[in-house]
Amino acid sequence: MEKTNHVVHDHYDAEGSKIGMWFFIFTELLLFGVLFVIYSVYRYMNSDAFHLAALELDTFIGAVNTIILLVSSMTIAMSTTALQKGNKPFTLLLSGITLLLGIVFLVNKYFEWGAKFDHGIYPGSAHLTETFSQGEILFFGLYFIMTGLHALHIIIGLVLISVTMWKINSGKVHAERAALLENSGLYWHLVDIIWIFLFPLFYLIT
Amino acid sequence: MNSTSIENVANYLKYKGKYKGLLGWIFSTDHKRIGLLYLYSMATMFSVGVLLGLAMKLELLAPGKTIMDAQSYNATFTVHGVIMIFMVVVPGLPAVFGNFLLPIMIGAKDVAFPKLNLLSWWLYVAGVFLVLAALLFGPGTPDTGWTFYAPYSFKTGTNMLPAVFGAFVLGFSSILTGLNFLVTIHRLRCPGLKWSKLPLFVWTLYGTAWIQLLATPVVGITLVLIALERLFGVGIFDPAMGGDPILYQHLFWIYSHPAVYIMILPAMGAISEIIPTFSQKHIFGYKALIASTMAIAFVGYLVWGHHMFTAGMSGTAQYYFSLLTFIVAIPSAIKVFNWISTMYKGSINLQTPFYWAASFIFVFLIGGLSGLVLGALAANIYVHDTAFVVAHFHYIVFGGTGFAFFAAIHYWFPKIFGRMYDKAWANTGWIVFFIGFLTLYSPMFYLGMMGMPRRYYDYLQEFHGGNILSTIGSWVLVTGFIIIIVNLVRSARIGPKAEMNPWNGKTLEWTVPSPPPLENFDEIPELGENDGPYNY
Amino acid sequence: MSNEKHHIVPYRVYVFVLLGLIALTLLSIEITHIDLGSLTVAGAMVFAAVKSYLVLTWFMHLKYDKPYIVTMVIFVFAVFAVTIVVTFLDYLYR
Amino acid sequence: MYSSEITQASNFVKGVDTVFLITLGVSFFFLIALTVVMLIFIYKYNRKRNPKPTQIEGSTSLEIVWTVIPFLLTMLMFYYGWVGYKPMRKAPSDAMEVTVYGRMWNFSFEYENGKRTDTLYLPKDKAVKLNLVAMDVLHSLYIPAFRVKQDMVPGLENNFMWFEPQRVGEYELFCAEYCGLQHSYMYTSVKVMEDSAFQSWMVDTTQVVAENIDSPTATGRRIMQNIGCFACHTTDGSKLVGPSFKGIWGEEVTVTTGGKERQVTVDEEYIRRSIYDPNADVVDGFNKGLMLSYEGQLSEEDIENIIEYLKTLH
Ligand code: HEA
Ligand code: HEA
Ligand code: HEC
Ligand code: CUA
Ligand SMILES: [Cu+2]
Repeated sequence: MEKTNHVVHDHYDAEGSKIGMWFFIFTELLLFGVLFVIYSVYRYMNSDAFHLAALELDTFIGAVNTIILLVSSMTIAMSTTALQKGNKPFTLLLSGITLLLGIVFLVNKYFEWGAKFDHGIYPGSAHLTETFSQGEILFFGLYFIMTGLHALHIIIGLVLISVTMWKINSGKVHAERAALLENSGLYWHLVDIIWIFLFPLFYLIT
Repeated sequence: MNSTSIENVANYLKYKGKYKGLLGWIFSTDHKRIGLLYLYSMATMFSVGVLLGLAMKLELLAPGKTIMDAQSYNATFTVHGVIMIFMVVVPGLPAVFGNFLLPIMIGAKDVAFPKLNLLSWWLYVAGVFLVLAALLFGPGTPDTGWTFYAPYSFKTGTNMLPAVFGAFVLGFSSILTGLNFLVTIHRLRCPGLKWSKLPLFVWTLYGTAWIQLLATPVVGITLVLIALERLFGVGIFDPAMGGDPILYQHLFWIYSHPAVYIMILPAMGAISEIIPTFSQKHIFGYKALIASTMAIAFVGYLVWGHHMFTAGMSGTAQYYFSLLTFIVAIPSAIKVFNWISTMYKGSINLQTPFYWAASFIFVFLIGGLSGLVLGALAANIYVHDTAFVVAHFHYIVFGGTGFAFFAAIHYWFPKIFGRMYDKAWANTGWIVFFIGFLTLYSPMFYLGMMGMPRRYYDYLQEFHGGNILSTIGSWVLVTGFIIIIVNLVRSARIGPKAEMNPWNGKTLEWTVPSPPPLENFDEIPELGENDGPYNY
Repeated sequence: MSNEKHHIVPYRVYVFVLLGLIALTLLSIEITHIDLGSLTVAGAMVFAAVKSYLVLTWFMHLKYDKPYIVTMVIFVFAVFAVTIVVTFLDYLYR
Repeated sequence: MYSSEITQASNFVKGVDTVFLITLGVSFFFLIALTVVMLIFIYKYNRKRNPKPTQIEGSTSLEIVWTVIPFLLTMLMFYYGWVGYKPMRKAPSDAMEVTVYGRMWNFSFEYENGKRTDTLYLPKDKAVKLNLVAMDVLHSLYIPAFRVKQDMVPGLENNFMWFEPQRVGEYELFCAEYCGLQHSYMYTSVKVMEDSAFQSWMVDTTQVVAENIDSPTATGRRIMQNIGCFACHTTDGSKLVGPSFKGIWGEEVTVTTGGKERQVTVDEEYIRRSIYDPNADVVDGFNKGLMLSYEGQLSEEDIENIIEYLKTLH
């Protein structure tokens, strides 16, 4: 920008930006980590209620979403390979698939949440606070917060991937400068890992 | 750079970029300008905090109402705490001196991500404004204390949302600064500058950055939960819905205890630079100082429960937390011993920065040792949440970080502004400040031992004496503060020009002109076998 | 710095990893139908841990990264684990 | 704290003061020793006296010495800290039990025989166990003279503290956890009496009964005093947290019910609702959620007495 003193400031440091991304991922891990701490504490304190409440969630939708995310993780990982091999259209195709799968995931989530809302299960709802036990209220509170925050991360990931695709398309990201794609990939895998834990905690362990 | 004379080099204060004037600063990605932006914005917030502190002392001058009512008092210590912790001492030395010096000290032209660095400052400002919005608009200033303990924090009728959200944004800014520093230290060290040759200030920034990275998100999400609780009544910390208020305290302190080491580590780093320079001597126990920095950073992560000894934790947890609290004190002790040993057989140049550093050691000792009293279970039960704790943390936060900050500003002032301050006034300011400090906070130890609880708007007659003394101390302190600030501000504009290396320091920042040119180095320096930050 | 060689991972490696992940997912769903009592949580967590190990090493390329990055990742997970354990020192013994 | 008056006020004083003295002793030793050494160095190795520094990079043996010695000392402090604290966690099974209710912003104490007070009366030389119940937010029961403090956490089971008063007298009792507006006024006192005096105080319900017979008004007042209504309400027309009770009977007030404003006249029905379900009708100009329901705390009879009392406040 204002670096007019003719110093070329464009040092490209792939490893630097990679570890930068990793540091960011560490932060994110701890962010979700806290919610996992809360979850485990309350599960420990109300194990029966958590058991009951988990029955309300649909394992099938959860499993489908898991697989969607896993596949999308693979495609974004592959797109790096494609980029390194210099195959631009295939790179775009693969990251496009990731994008699409991410959106499908969100749509699924939307219907899942919608169904819960229709049953009157949402934070602070009268139905929830009056008819459910304390442990169940906590379970659903955590369910909405954790999957909500995860969904927010999916959205951020989607934006990141879109930007990357834009830059691949315009040639700013290419085999020699693949850091942006790799970093979006890393971020997307983080989102995947978090879901890998969310899925059993909310849908499986009943 | 096309000129060799220091006068004509476009130094970082003068160069013209795309924007002019103020815009040239607030859109600059130059790490030095960003450092100064932090300095100015922090100094502003700091002054607000100081005024609030004075107001509290005035209120406590006598029992009953003095200048404000209970609601205002509660709001005052909350805002005072939030400003001082989240806006002043947590960003503190890393954001100002870290930004300014880290790249120069490791022989780099800038930090790894200059734009991210600017973004951090913007986020900082945004956070500040959010918190201020909580004061000015809405149903009343937050009154929960800086700890935001549940369930009061979602029961109070005051304007919590912007305050909590502001603290969250400030946390985010802190994370990004930490991330930036980590990558910078990993990737941008100049050739020959091995890890084992890094200046200790850089090492402390490294340790601090890790804590920022791993602890800050914890408080971030916890505060978001408080906000969600207020908005939707999720129930996470609400005992009426099965939530556990003690869990909130765990999460809050998982961040806020490491945060106290975020505050003190860079301060210790600055002291580790100043003492060798003014003793003209190699630092004593370089490796031990690095090891203790890392030990503080790591063990400091695991002792949070000592803030909760009376909260209703299990006995096992109390046992464990008390034990580790004592363990984490040891690396601090090692540091003190090494600093004092560095003076041994040195050639001590008694200058203002050294006075500050030596008095830092003294007040840090008092603060730290009173921390040991608090760490002992039985003693803690007695003085927890009393004025004793208030004395402890002012001694160590303000005495530690604050004194180190002043030491640092007097040490690096000639480098930063290219001018020298008036030394006689600087020394006068220091002594007045030091006396005021002792008068202000020492009585609080006594009050705490007599059993006066903290966050008390009003108190019983028996606590009167100590409070009067303390209030008088606050006026002396502020007199000292004004002398110092006026001297520095004046000198930054009209002081005599400073040399490149007025103190004969050995770290890399003393090899570039004062003030440094835009990209610090014409050529990236290279360190030989025998060069090092402390090789006098 | 910018010339560091990148290891190019063949596509099929990713496919294998994905198949492994999906298999593990299905397996973990199956296993919850068996009542393991208190071990259910532990079991599910073991599956999740193995799955994230796969994602970390292959998808996130840790296998090909420099050792110090791997060390840092392990360190962060360790810090998190210790945090949980320490928190539970309170809840387990209340 | 070491004034002889309060030193033996409870069985915990000794343990706490011991660890205090040990840590303070070690602290003062290091503080003075290190400061003196530092001053000597500054004097002796001043540039004027010692213009040429001698380079020393460190010493492993010294590092070990000053790691090990502080380590041992801290372990000593830790040990005494734990030893002094440990007995506080386990109340003797024959302890006399008192239930303490903490609410914004007063304490009330309920004895085994149902007697309720706003001051804590205790017999000397007898273990007491205080069962702590927080009604709204966190509070903390702190008796400096006894060296005890325990947070009162809403919803926490088995929230208690115990001690044995060992000296007759009156001591301060503070709320030590910040709990909002009047936190600093949330204090009362502990009165320790000889056992015999305590026993007769305890069974002495005559006074209450007598008042009950002649005047429900006085009883109402006493109930309100003990349960702490006056922390938020005055009888002189000034406004605290809640509206003043002055002239409340028969008054027209504007309240918000379920989001809608309406006018009501204060009658028995309204007062009862205000006490059992305070958030149903929120008085204009005051905040919802501050006053909590007293259902289960105040009986129908208590409420009637309160109403009688409120009627008298013109
Ligand atoms: C910069 C910030 C900072 C630092 C560095 C510290 C350092 C320490 N703190 Fe402090 N602390 C705070 C800031 C800080 N603290 C704040 C802000 C609070 C209050 C929060 C609130 O409630 O609002 C607090 C509260 C607090 C409590 C809770 C009090 C309570 O509410 O009940 C405790 C309890 O253990 C404690 C202990 C310690 C200890 C043991 C250290 C140790 O790290 C100190 C180590 C240093 C030394 C020991 C001195 C050097 C030693 C020697 C020279 C040799 C001799 C030594 C030995 C023999 C070991 N602190
Ligand atoms: C950095 C932290 C910091 C600093 C500097 C101060 C400064 C002051 N504080 Fe403190 N204070 C806190 C952090 C701090 N405070 C916290 C966290 C709480 C707890 C809040 C709560 O309970 O929630 C608290 C609470 C607190 C109370 C207790 C409230 C109560 O419990 O009832 C009181 C009472 O008088 C008080 C007084 C003062 C006074 C008079 C000053 C000052 O006015 C003294 C004047 C200071 C100076 C003249 C200069 C100091 C210089 C520096 C620190 C470095 C400069 C740095 C830059 C310019 C960037 N403060
Ligand atoms: C924590 C503070 C607090 C305490 C303690 C408290 N109140 Fe209140 N009270 C309020 C507030 C605030 C209001 C107004 C808002 C509302 O109506 O809920 C109120 C309203 C009332 C009203 C309606 C007043 C009017 O003018 O219409 C009555 C009657 C009342 N309280 C009785 C009591 C009694 C009896 C007690 C004790 C047993 C008590 N309160 C204890 C805070 C308190
Ligand atoms: Cu109750 Cu403070
Ligand atoms: Cu702490």
